[in-house]
Amino acid sequence: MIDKKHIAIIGGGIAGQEAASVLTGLGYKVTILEKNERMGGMLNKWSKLFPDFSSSQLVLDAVKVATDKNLNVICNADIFSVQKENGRFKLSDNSSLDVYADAVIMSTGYNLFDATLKEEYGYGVFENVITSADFEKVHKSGEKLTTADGKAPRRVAFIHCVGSRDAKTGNTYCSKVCCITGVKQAIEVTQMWPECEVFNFYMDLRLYGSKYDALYLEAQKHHKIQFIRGRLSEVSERQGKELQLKAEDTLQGRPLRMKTDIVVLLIGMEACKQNEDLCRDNALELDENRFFKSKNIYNHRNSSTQSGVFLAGSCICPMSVNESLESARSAAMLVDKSLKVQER
Amino acid sequence: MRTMMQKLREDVRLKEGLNACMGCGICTAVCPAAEYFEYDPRSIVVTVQSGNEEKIRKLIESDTIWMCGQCMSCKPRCPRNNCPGLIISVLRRVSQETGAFVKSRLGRQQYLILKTIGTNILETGYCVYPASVVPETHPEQGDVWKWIYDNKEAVYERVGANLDKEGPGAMRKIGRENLDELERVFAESGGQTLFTSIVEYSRAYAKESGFVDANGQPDMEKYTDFLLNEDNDEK
Amino acid sequence: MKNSQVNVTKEIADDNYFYLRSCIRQNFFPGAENVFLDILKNKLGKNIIDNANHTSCTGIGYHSDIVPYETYQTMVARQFALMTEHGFRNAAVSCITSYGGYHEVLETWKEFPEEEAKARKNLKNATGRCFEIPENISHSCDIIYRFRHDIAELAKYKLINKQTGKPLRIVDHIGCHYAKIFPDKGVGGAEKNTVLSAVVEAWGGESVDYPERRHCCGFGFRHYLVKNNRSYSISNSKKKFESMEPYCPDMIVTNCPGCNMFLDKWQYALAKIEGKTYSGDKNGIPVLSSEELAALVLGYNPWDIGLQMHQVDVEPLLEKIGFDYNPDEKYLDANGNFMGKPEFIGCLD
Amino acid sequence: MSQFDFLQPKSRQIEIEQFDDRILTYVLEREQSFLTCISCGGCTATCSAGNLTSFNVRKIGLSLRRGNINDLSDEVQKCMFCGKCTLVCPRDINIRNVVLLIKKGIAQLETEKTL
Amino acid sequence: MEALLHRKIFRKNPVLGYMHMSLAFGWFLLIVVGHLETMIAEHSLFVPFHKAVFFRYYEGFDEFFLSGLFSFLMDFLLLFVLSGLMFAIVKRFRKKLFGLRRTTHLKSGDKIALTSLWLIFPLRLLAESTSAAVYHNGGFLTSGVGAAIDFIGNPAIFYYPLWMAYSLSLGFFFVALPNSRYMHIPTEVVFIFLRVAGIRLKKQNDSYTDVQVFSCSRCGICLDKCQLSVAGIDDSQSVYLLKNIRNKNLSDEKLFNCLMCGRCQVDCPVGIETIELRTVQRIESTREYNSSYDYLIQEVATKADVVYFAGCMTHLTPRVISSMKKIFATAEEDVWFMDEVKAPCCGRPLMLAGQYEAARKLIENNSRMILDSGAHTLVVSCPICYKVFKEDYKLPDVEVVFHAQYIYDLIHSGKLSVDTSNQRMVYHDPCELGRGMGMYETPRKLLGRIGEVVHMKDEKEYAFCCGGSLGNLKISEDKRKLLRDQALVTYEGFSPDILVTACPKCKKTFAAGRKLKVFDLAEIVAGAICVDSLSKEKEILEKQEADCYAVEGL
Repeated sequence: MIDKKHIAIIGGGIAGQEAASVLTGLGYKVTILEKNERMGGMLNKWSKLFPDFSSSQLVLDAVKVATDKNLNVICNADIFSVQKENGRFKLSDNSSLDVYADAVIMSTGYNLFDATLKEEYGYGVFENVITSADFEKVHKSGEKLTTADGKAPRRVAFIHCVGSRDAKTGNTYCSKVCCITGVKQAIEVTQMWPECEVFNFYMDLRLYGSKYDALYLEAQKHHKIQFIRGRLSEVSERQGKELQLKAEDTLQGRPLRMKTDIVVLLIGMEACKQNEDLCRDNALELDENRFFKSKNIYNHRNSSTQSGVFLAGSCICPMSVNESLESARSAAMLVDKSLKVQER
Repeated sequence: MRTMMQKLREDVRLKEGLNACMGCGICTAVCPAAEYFEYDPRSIVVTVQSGNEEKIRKLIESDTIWMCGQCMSCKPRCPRNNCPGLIISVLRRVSQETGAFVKSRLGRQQYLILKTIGTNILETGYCVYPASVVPETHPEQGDVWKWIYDNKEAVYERVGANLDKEGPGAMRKIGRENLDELERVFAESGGQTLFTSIVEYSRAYAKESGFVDANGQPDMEKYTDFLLNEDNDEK
Repeated sequence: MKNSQVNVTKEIADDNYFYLRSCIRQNFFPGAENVFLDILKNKLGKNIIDNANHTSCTGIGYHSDIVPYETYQTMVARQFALMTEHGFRNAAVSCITSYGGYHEVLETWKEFPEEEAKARKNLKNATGRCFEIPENISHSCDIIYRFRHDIAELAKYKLINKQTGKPLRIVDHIGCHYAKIFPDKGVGGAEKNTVLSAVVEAWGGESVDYPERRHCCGFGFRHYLVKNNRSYSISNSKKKFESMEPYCPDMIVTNCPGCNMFLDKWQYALAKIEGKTYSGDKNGIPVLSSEELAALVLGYNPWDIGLQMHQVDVEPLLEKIGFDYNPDEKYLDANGNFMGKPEFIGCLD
Repeated sequence: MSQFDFLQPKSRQIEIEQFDDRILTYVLEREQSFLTCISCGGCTATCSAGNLTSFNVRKIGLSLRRGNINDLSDEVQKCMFCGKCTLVCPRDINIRNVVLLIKKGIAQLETEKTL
Repeated sequence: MEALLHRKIFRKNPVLGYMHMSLAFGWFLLIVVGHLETMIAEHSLFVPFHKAVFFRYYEGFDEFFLSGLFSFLMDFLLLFVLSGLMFAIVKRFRKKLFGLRRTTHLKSGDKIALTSLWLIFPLRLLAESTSAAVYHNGGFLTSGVGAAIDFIGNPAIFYYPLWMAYSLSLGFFFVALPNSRYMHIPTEVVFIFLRVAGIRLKKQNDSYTDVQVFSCSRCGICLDKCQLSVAGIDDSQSVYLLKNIRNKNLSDEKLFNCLMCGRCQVDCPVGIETIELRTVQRIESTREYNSSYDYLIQEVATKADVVYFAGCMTHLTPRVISSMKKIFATAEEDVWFMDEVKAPCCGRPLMLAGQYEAARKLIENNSRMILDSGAHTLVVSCPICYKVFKEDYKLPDVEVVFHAQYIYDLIHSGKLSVDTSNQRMVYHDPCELGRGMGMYETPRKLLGRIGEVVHMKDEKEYAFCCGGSLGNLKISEDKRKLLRDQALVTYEGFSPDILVTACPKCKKTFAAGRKLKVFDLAEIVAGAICVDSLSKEKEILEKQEADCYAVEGL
């Protein structure tokens, strides 16, 4: 009796929507609970996708769930409690909203690292220090990236691993997508300003995905982007809001100082703060990085530690767009499988 | 025979200072010494982390470990919560305990520091003492310091200090009973052993290098002169 | 920096301090320590004790590696024992090296209790003394920071250029061991430390940021102690001066006695070597500690607090503030007799 | 001021602004493949000359990029042109030609003071 | 004679050969026969040159001895030349018919000369024909054409203008000649004479280089032989090199963009030493910055009968080394592996880059090592090394042997026995070994003992370069791959089981193409060593091991 079963999806980003369309396709009744006013999640903030510079809108349009009699979308629903009652799940938000479901998919996504926590990089203090998310905003608006006083930058420095792989910020894991984002955005800067010199400061270039390394090669070959292996130590402001960077050129074993007009911090992904609330009234657990813990990371990656609650997308760990979508589809299939088993 | 690594590990500061280094270079980037010397704290940490006996032995015999200025600017930046400055302290300690320090020019200077700061501590209870800041050897202290030095009593008295006098106050004379306690602390906690180690290895090195008096004993005055003038290779 | 994002709130005891002196400060700026005690006792009405039995913490020896860590821990334990014996739980530390050292030792004891046990045993065997862990360890600049508004209320002068009416442009230098070893032990943390800038602003001055603000003054322990090594020291100070030069600071304020001395003396040495100052005049940029600055705004006689012991002349600064002082008393001894004067003051002839 | 003879401040910090990029430009105009170096060190590992003396091909590339012409002109002399580096380079960089161009560029700089 | 006939051109393409022969040889005969004719007509051994050339202009009505025969002969020769000319014109526009894919580009001097050259003979025909019409002194051709002219109008009107035009075109040609490719006509004769006399290029520019440079007719035969064309490189071939040297505008980019494979030299009709000429230019170009290699220190040599020098490249093909070791061990040779741990490069790659002086330093260092070892034989397994050891090292009493030869001798003397198989092998001639050192047969004989070596058209001196050549410092890796694939595709066409070569660089280059399994011949031999000898090898190894233990006291 599939059509009687109701599945609640927390989070209406691309993973939530993808899972919803698979499940409605299978005949389930689905409710998406989105905490923001509009669907689409973090991808709304992104302009172009790596590695081929497709517009993020293409993905957003593709995942947009068709109106379906079985689909109910509730925006501004900030769920803070998931409880199991009589074999069903009760989801509640701060207002009087209560949703009952036979299964729940968590697709709460991720938060961006708050770059102000990395004080020595001066985000929020120096106007010409921006984050990768700020850069996307500029790019999406169709404007060109300029310094705070509207000038064309002569030099831009991208800083990798901001809020990732850093015990000082409490995030010791790798956010995985920032390296390729750094390469992509560096190319975009040279596309905006062909005369601009672009430097990327990295520790390891973790270009793990298909065709990512080709983009790196392209960045070097055709865009003359320079990669310096060394973690940025500090940013300070000189007169005229020009920035000064300190890093080690580790391949030479010498400290390096550089002036630059703009610094772009490639901020990492963090687990959503709400995840903690969502774990409170059930058996859900978080892993050491505060993402949802899978039952096991190999063959039960989409299963949470609470039976009946499934995980999709970057609430499990940092993921790229395509990984997130794949994860969502497999979560949906798992829901289907487990409800059918229950039925029997 | 304990290995170098075992000796290093005995010092609790190695545990505090070394978690796991990923070689990002953030320490070198901010290091005041790296800017002026052929010096790279990152590579020191990597060497210690490697646990390679031969490399560590070479390291503690080298000038490199003596280049750190102990400012600890590396500490707040390390993404892995390491502290290269602390690791270097441990290396220096082992270098002095094993006598490796006499094999490098900068290491040998420990004898000079012992003779100045060590003597100050034990004899006056202060690390720095006005009478030992001699203007001739401290030209950068300038004319004002020379004036103070020449008029110590009057100047210190004028600004309310209690130079070399009983009772509390700035630059007061630290009483014998306190100095005795200090000496006993040094004897009890290994400070004296380290002093002896530095002196003995330096004497042996002085003798080996031909700084001997008429009786064939190490001539430490000549050796001190040698150390004071032993110059930077790069000059 | 006003708009610091991360506020490290640090606990600073508000009374009953056991004063721990600094070797370098006593040596070069003894007046600063005296006036600090005087301000606390007589202006702010606090209880602070200056004990005759405490010695150097041997931190300079420790960081120049002739004093092993066990010995250093035991020496620190002895200071704590004196505190305990006098019934004090709050330390007021004059020296930044000691300040960092005390925290380092406490941190080690927290991580490795066996080290504390060893230190207790060593101390007991050597001196028969026992100690309790202090409740609070604050640096003198912390205490000034804590009472900055009280001092501002009592102040006779503001850090304002009397002629132009504009705030004095003041750059700060924080001693490395104040917050770099333990960022949560410094007001504002290691990166955007506010302990001095807040003081400067509370007293009417303008705190000016400069790129190398966080860079070390270049003391480097063994790098200064051995004459042949001093190029390290001066080079790093020079780096700081070059970085602050474009901002035309009226003065430098520091919390560390060593930095205070080096930033003062290296300006002179650089002028001798390179024929250049970084102040736009021949005198150089005056360098004051937070104690001296507090004394100035409170109107203490500059010669009582030892400002004549600075190589860079402070008189131009006094003029800017419009300070009422008697230049003729500068070189008079306690009895009003002339005690000779330095051949040369300032940096350039 | 002989009393200050111990004071010889000289920074070894790399200042990107002060790069002497004349040789780099000369090389890049003629051998674009150098742009794609990822400093993996494969060249240094296989180098015949590096086996005999302290010669580091990877660092040649870095010195070139960082404009350390002094380091370059001494170091580049050590190369034996055997071509093993080119054979192992994962980015197919024509390292032999890069070295040839550096040698040529430096020789021209020395004789003509321009490039 | 060679200068006129150029048998190599015939070999390249008979039509092209005929073209050049008819023009060069035909014209030559026209001059000789014409001179003879004039001599007979004038009854004098010394006739003015112009008289002979313009004989028909002067020759009036007089009949003389054999005049009929001469008329016929002269007309026949003219026809011969004209036929060649026709081909030449066709070639300009339809080069494929001549087996040429590319021809050289002309410059203005060439164009004037070429136009004059093309005009000379038709004008001569017309002029002589008018003469024939006027004086009735022509042979079968001229009188025929003369009759036609007579039919059109009064030949006397055309008479002077045509002779004038003919002499003008002749004049133009000789004036344009020094500035054109046709300079080769006079220079080549000198060059061929000198070459036959055994004179060769030195390592610097001198008058002999000039002679060679000016001997180039820019026929363009080298263009097609050059594999670089496959990769779209068409401005650095030998013909352009010579042109650039002549015009003093040779750039490094062109100078060093050559594989130095020698394919062009094989086919050059004039026999210009293209590779040596280029080497000289490279030496000149890099003279300023030869390295001193001060850091080289003399390592201690080990005494042995045989020294094995694997070379830099072989160290990247460890299978070749292990095969050589196996062969040495099986044959029980007393061998010192000189560069097993470290040794300088042989110096050849430096020479290819023009740095002969620098290479000297490496050669000295290596020579001393080899001589110190007291060996009588030096075995090398890399043709790049082989060439330099053989040609540039002075190693008295040491025989430098390429591993193919050395292994062949081992087998021949019974020290090594190999099994045969029916493997079909294509053998790739490495440039440095084949064209470079002339060693074609030994590897084939050696491989022939083990399997079947497929015979191909493009082999031996016509073999392809693998594309990996160290001679080219400019070509990108992508382009190298095109050259490699050209060779590989050809070899694949013979459907061999394996591809065998005798050069580690060729081996690595081909292996990366992943079309055929590639082996060095040492690997083939090592893999074919008889079981008998294998057990012997095992015995030896065990004995060596036992000795080791004995020494270490275990």
